[in-house]
Amino acid sequence: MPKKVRGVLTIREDLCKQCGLCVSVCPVHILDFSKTKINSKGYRPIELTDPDKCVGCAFCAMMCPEGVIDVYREIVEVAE
Amino acid sequence: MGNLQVVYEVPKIYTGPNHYCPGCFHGIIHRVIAEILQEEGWDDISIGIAPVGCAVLAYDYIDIDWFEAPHGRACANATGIKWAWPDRLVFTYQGDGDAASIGFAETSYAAVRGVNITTIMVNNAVYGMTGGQMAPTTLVGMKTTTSPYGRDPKYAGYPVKMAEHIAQFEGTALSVRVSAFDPQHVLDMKKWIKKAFQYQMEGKGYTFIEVVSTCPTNWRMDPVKAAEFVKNEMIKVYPLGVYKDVGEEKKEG
Amino acid sequence: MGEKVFMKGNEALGEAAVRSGCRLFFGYPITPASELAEYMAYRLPQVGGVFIQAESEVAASNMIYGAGAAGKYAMTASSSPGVSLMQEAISYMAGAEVPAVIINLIRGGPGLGDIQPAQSDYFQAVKGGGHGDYRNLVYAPSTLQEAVDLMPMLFQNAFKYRMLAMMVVDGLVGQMMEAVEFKYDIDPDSIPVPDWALSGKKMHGGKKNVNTSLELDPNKLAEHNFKLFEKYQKVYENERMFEAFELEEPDIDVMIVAYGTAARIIKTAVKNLRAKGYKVGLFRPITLWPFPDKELKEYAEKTEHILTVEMSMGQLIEDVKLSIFDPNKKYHLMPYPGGIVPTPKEVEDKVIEILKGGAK
Amino acid sequence: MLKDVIFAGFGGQGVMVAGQILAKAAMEKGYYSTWLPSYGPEQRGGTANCTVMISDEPIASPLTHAPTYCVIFNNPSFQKFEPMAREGGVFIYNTSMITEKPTRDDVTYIGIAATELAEGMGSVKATNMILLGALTYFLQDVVSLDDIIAAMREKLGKKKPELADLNEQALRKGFELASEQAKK
Repeated sequence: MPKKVRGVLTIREDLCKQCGLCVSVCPVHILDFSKTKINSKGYRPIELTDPDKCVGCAFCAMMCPEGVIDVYREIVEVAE
Repeated sequence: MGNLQVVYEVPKIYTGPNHYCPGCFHGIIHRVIAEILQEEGWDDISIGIAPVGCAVLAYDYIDIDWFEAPHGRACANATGIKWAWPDRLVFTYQGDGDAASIGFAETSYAAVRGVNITTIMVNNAVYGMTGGQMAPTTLVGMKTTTSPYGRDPKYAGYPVKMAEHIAQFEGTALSVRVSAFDPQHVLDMKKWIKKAFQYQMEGKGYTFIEVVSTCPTNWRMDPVKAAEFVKNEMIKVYPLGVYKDVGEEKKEG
Repeated sequence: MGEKVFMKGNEALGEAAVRSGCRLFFGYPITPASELAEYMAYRLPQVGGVFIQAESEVAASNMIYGAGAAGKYAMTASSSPGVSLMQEAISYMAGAEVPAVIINLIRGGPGLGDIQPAQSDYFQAVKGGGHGDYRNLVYAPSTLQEAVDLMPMLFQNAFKYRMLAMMVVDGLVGQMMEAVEFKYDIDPDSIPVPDWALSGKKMHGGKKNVNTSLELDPNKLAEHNFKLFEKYQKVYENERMFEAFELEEPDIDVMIVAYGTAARIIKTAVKNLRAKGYKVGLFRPITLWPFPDKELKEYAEKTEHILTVEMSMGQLIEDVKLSIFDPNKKYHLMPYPGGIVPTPKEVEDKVIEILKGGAK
Repeated sequence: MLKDVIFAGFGGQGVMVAGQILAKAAMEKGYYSTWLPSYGPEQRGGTANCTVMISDEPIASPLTHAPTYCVIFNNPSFQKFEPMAREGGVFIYNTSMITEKPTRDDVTYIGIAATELAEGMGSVKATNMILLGALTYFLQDVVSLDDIIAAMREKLGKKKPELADLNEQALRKGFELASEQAKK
């Protein structure tokens, strides 16, 4: 089976202030504000719209003022 | 499933949640400073000087020793701290109003004396905490609450360019203007702040990092628009770059 | 004119200064006084005035020092840490007899403290925060309307006596909104330029004017000090202001002494206590210097208990005791430091406790 | 007559402006009114509250230790003001943001999912107007809903005319919901 690198994010939703800087820099456009959740600060936290597409570039984490995001990578097998 | 490999983890010494407005670069800059201090193991020997202004509570957000300065006096306080502990990493974290207006003399004199400290000055062209008044760095024509008709040079003069100003002093080892409007510039900022701290640890003299930043709240922009404003407008007036770098040439004995 | 406007305190103070004939404002941002500067930045250009944002409070106060020496109405406004920085100019202006107006919206201290309403700069304002022997005129209005009504007097008395007039209020007055009425609108062109002003020799008969606080000859400096204090004596005789609230009866159970915001709140407590049958009244100094000491002493004759309520740790009470100068009275203090504002309920409870004999 | 009202929430939720509109409307009706803010140091997201007093005689103290009317936007404010609320008073709170549950039986609670309703109407910014509309139901002996709408239009209409209609709709919605809940 072919392998690929996939990014995995840890998102601390309660720290998110919905500023959108991460959303604006994501190269694969898979970050957006939650449609369903409101955190205790009253913001709609970010979430991944398509986790499989994450490349683990950490651009989002670089831009996050609140330290919401940790970024990891894993090797996954993909079906052709 | 393969093993997870760390790409980026928020430094443990960056302790939130912070009080900054959504999208404010203060959080990014704090986080980057925390990354450097943690990675280099300097957090145990660092003393930060917090300013008056939005970053007045900076001492709550990075887990090191902190001093809270009177408005504008951070570099004077830092001078005292540094001479009490010459081998510690001492840095001031200030806004533009703090470092370039009420503290213009203190900031300049840190450079004049070549005090072996680092200043990180966050330039967002307004007084944020007090509600968006004109700052020394406000762009000509820019509307603020104390320049409601736009900054008029007849009364308010012209933007103060601190990185250039500080570069002229012989005591300055490094004077750089950076920004944080995209990931590349965040990494660049990290590189230069780290270099400033290294120079300080090597005893090279005064190091000054100006970060061109945003104020989404007082600019009345959403954070992404504010970052674009930095990229498209602010850095025309405040060009990014290295204004002085003594490199290896100057080392104290 | 005369219309009621719903305004924020800081803006109303700014408008009052404009209508008093002031066209020069020099300021530096600080919470909770920034809106006053903001209002002046917006308003003064409309009436041919000048707003300058100084690089610091040290500079702002030295700008009013210059403008006052030039014979024009000038004002700055700040809050406690900023006013500490202004002590240089304040002392120099006293020495050089330069008039100007400073508004201090006091916040909790010492140091950076907080940004909540306080009265802890009482000593700084009335006993002198700067060096040397001097006095400032210090007005402490209790409501926004009173602050607005007093404003022309600050400028006029500053110029009449050639001294600094200071208004001490707090963030509560500055930040609060209520209806105010402006009963005056003074044309700055109608205000004469004094003959001592630095205005160019030809304005005052060809003889040069020098404005200085320097006097190297100790005998002459001593003489200057005596002269200043003769002036201050005149101010003391003419300018003491106070309000006696519910103090008509010959016998009063408890007399409360308070000024500014604390006094405003205490009026509610007095009303509530009166409704319960307690003979309680309020003595409210409006000028903190000159302090209405004779009047306070007269009212103190009516009672055994004097309760001082202040948003500080016991500053006003020193002048209260000094004025009454009677060790047989019972003096009580309710200090509210740190930016805490008294509530009527707390004061009511304290008065009842005093009358039950529980309080010391 | 003395009406004492507290509006409390995070900075940026429109807590302050809701209080200003009420105080202004009362002044226009010939009452004495005061509006007193209390801020944290933050520009956004910090706790903020304001006290509005309305009376037919001059207001001495602009502060209250036991507000009769509370309009609460978030959890910390709920925790702070619920114990202080005056017996027999009205406690209006935003259930979109507040997970706390009422604990007193001597206060009338009006819970409204104001943030979600406002989002549904087109802008989360109208949250404060929904809650103010709900409060207005209980203050009709002083100001009518029309008085509040007029004051809102004067306060916000100039700067953001596009929001004025939405805000009016929000005020009406809040008023309606409060009247339904109050009748239960």
